[in-house]
Amino acid sequence: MNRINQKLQEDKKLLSIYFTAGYPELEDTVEIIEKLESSGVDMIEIGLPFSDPLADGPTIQDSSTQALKNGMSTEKLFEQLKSIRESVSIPLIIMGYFNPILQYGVEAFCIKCQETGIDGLIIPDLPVDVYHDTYKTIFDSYGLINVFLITPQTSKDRIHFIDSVSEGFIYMVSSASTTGAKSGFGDEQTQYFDRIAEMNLKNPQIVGFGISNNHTFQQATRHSKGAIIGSAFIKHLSNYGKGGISEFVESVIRSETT
Amino acid sequence: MNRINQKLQEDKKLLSIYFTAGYPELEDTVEIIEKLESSGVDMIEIGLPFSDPLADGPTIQDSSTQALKNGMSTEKLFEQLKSIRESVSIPLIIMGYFNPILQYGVEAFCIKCQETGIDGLIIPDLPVDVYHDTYKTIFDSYGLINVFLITPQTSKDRIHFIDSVSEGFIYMVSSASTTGAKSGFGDEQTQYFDRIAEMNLKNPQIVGFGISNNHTFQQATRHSKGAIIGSAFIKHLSNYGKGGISEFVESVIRSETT
Amino acid sequence: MSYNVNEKGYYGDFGGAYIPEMLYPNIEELRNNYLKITSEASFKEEFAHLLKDYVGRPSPLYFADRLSKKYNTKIYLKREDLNHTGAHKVNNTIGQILLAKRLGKNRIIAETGAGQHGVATATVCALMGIECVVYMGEVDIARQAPNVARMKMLGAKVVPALSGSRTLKDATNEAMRDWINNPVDTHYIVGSVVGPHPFPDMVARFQAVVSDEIKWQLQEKEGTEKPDYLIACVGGGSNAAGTYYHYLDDESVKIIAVEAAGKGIDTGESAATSVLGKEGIIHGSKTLMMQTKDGQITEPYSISAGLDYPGVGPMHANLYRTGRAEFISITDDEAMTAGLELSQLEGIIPAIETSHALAVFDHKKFNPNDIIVVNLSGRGDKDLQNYIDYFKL
Amino acid sequence: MSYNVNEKGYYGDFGGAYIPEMLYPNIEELRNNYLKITSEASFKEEFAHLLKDYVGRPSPLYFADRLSKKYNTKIYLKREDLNHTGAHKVNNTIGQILLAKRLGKNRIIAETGAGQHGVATATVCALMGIECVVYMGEVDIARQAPNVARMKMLGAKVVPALSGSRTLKDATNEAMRDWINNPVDTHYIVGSVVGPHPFPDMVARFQAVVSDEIKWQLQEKEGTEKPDYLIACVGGGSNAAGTYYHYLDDESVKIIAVEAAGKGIDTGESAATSVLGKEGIIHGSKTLMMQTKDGQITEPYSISAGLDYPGVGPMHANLYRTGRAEFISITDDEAMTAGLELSQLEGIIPAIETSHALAVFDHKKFNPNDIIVVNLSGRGDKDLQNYIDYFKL
Ligand SMILES: Cc1ncc(COP(=O)(O)O)c(C=O)c1O
Ligand SMILES: Cc1ncc(COP(=O)(O)O)c(C=O)c1O
Repeated sequence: MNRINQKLQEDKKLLSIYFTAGYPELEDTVEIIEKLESSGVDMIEIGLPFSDPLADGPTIQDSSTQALKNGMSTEKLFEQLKSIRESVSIPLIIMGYFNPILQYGVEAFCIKCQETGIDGLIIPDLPVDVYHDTYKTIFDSYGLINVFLITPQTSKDRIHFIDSVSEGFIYMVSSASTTGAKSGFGDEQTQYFDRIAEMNLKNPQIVGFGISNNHTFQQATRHSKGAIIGSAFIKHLSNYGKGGISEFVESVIRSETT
Repeated sequence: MNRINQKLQEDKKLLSIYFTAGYPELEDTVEIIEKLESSGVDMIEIGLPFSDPLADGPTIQDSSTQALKNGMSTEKLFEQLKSIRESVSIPLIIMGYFNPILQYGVEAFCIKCQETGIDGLIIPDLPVDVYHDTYKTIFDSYGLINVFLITPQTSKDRIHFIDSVSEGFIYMVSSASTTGAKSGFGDEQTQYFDRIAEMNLKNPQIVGFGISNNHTFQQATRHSKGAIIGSAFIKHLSNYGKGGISEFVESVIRSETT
Repeated sequence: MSYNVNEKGYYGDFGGAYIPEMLYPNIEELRNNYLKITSEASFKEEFAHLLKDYVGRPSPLYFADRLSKKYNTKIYLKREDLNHTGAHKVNNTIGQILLAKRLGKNRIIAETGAGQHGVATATVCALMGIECVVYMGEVDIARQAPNVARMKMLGAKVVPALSGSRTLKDATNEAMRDWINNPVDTHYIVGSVVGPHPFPDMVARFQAVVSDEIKWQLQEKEGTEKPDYLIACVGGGSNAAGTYYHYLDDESVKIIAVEAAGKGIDTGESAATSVLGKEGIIHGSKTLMMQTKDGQITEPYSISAGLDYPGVGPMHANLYRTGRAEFISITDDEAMTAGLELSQLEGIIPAIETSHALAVFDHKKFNPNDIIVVNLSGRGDKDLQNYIDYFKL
Repeated sequence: MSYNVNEKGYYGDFGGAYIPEMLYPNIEELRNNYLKITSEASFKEEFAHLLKDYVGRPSPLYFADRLSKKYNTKIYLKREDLNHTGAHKVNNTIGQILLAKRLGKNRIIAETGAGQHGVATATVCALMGIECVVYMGEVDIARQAPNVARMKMLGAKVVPALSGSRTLKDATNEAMRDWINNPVDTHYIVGSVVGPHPFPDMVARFQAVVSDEIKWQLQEKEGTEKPDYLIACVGGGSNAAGTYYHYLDDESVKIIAVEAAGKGIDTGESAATSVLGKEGIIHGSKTLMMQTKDGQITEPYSISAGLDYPGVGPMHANLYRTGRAEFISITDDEAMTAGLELSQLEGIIPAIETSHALAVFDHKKFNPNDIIVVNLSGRGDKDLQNYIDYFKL
């Protein structure tokens, strides 16, 4: 069984953290992953940086630009992750735009993921339809789970379709926005979370976008299986470096008030 | 008999000098006229400055601009010339563009000319046809001679017409140009001078434009009654002031090389 | 009563040819030939062909919906801004270059204020492969830089006029001096309905294509050839002459001529010729012009280089004197505001000259059923810097 | 074999909609509605009306006599430079704003490179009274200042794109991000035949008015609808798509697409996408694009802001791969020279983008009887400073 599915069966709200590979320093990737696991994070999204990350806001854009400047590349990332399964056991997901994967070769990329011990992929600009028609069989044959996004604008029908294609979890984008655009949730989000919860989807949902601390983590996971923090963690890295990772994670997991 | 006609009967080549009234200094007008007469000049054209002298080159333009800045005006000129006939007896011609005369009132202007002892007018932008149809009777009744220009481009018929309307002399522009544009004469001019001489016009011709020294004066008057110097004299005034007027005139009248 | 030119080249009291003898042969040649040449079939054909395929005529008669709503009346814009080179000026330069070719001229001179006429002249000279010299006041060279650049790209020589106010009037003087000095091979393409006869009539005839088109375009859109009002700005008066031409003698069509008041009629910094001017001679024509008591031509002022001229064409002087046209003066500020308004209501940035015509709507009330045609004489590309600076955009 | 889009939004191997889920509803709404809406009689009528009376269409098909003589062939210029706002871009923005209104959108965003598309978008937004935000690379803001000024005059907000190469590609990213953040009320007016399906097809259809007119105009002038060659420059490819549209599947009409070689194909400073590009995903479309081995999008270079884009529309990628079109790369220097030549031979100053298309005549010999139509996609007013600096005029 894929590590992602296993993790989803645990009886707890999951915290997943996104960071951009090669940021702040080229060789930080493995250390950050290890520190995240040891701080109690449940799942990690390793960002493969892209020159034109059009679904991302300035924070993640800037980290991608810096990572590329530092020398990060697809080849380099796989090299860094070569022995990652010797030290890390939580699910690892690569999040990257489709073009670098296409240039690497989709199948070659999947093979590498399998070899490395990557459990799944999030490719924001690979639509579910194209995946379903063209790439699903490849992903399947290397045991990779591909994760799809839904947003408050996604129609009911489409959510059901995505649910049917998905085999891990659904990435529930909290509001129609780029990453880091908004922080915190209002009525709109709460209603949206409720609405999805009531759909009784086959896949659990993990909420992303807008989660930055314990308060928003609690809000997001009231009706969902877990939550993903991206921009807030990148900001933390750029402000405090790798040093404070465990403090950051703890502050999210444990409520400060009470 | 008008002083101009009298002068034209003298058995000599006439030298006429143009200068801009009120230049270099506002009150120079009378002194320059007197000095020109005493230096042996036969006839004087007193320029009434105009803001937009479109038949004139830069030298005369600049002198007009300066004269206007100095305060010269139609009223002022007549005031300066009020007693001119107490000291000066050679023919005096006012040369000015039509608009200032029109604003003064053509008849009022003619009356003033007669009172002052002005003998004639040169109005470069009052065409002979308009003069003939509209203004001749007025000029005539105040005994004023209006002088017309011809150029190398003027047709034979038109020269005859101008000759028929003229009652003093014809101002023979040496080449189709603004004042001060060219200096000296070539074959073209000589042929033109010859051609006009052969027409046996009723009015004598005086050549203007391009005369600056004894040599060009000689050339110009070989087949004509006289010549007019304008820009060259203005340049002299601006370089040497009123001081050297008699030297300038002498250098034109007397050949330096035998 | 006709408001058109008579056989002697006059519009009522105004017009004629008050020129130095040195210009007589040039003017005479034109006078003898312009009607003959322009009525030849081959001329008409070539003129029509170039207006269509090169200039892009007919220019649309565009119903300005949002502007009309705002002023509760029916406003049509005659889109001369869409002509090649961006203004009405090219209608005239196409006509004159064809005439010049037929007169055997191989050198062209022109004066320019806003630079539109200079560009239009440089353009037709490039098109015909003829040498081109454009005179432009030093002040205007500075405030209409884009048009100077265009003339250079087109291969024309731009000569700064350094005398007087160093604007349009002085550029015109310089062009006339050039013509005096080059009487045989050179044609002077005058840029407006000014100068000695036959220029005002000739330019008006070339610009008359504007009202010729308005007639059938309005018929198509409103079922009548006749608007209630025609509105145009007046520098020298060529876009206005073109707008009015076929309606001149039909007094049921009201005519509004808009002049530049500059900083205000009474400020001494103005270019509102009809109000401030008196009869006189400027650039070879008897007309209304701004001058001192003494007959010295005054230096005018307008934010708009194309309206910054102390005279007005003799046709317009006559329209003013006879009362055939209503003359309205518009200040710099009013014009700029109207220019911004058109930009933001209709998506059309007008030349500042044109903005003066548009400012009439804040001055005068029209009826909801009035059909009004405004000549949108040019686009504002040349004026962008002025607008930006003025509005601090 | 058809070179047009298929039902799934592909041209051969290229096209599709590779978009984040956040954009799915917007794209889906468009895809479901664009054909329906644009085929409604009321849409067609309003589109045709605005193209005629507002834009000034049909644009002339002008026989360039002196240019033809110089290259000993028959060259027609399709005068998109005469359109309102000065380029072909407005054909598309008129179409899209009418679509956006019918979709109930009340806010418009756009990306722009040369600024022409930004101006054309700001223009139609002013015309309709709709809020407008234009994203423009910081580098392009500097080199196309006149167009920035125009957008501001028109009331649009110009937002500098500060990421990446700070040119067109980055402005497009920013516009897409804006759309992701404003999915309900906002329509994104894409400026070329790029982006996710249905944009390439939709924009091509709006631009197709160009070849539609060429057909009857050529029939009028040459007695045939078919030229021997069609030539257009390719940035994203919209003016080219419009030029080719009705001739795509008629292989007797040869097609030439001109790309910007910048300082030269091999210099690393180039924007010649077809030669230097590989298949990939850019801005939601599978197409040819300039990228590293690793799939990072490369920063392109061209003197011309409108061609300075690392991708090309999927239609053109397919024309390249199938050999239907001949692709020619033109350097900065060649383009500038061709632009000056047209200015001085025909009195038309072209946009630097267009100058690339004109430079083909120095590259390729045509027969004296060949009928060639070049899309004169825009006027050079926005580029004057570049020309002046380049030629030290
Ligand atoms: C756009 C525009 N409109 C109007 C004018 C004023 O000239 P006219 O009165 O001859 O039409 C100019 C002159 O340059 C101009 O460029
Ligand atoms: C005049 C002109 N031509 C061509 C282009 C290139 O765009 P496209 O390839 O979409 O026609 C541009 C882009 O801004 C342009 O302004």
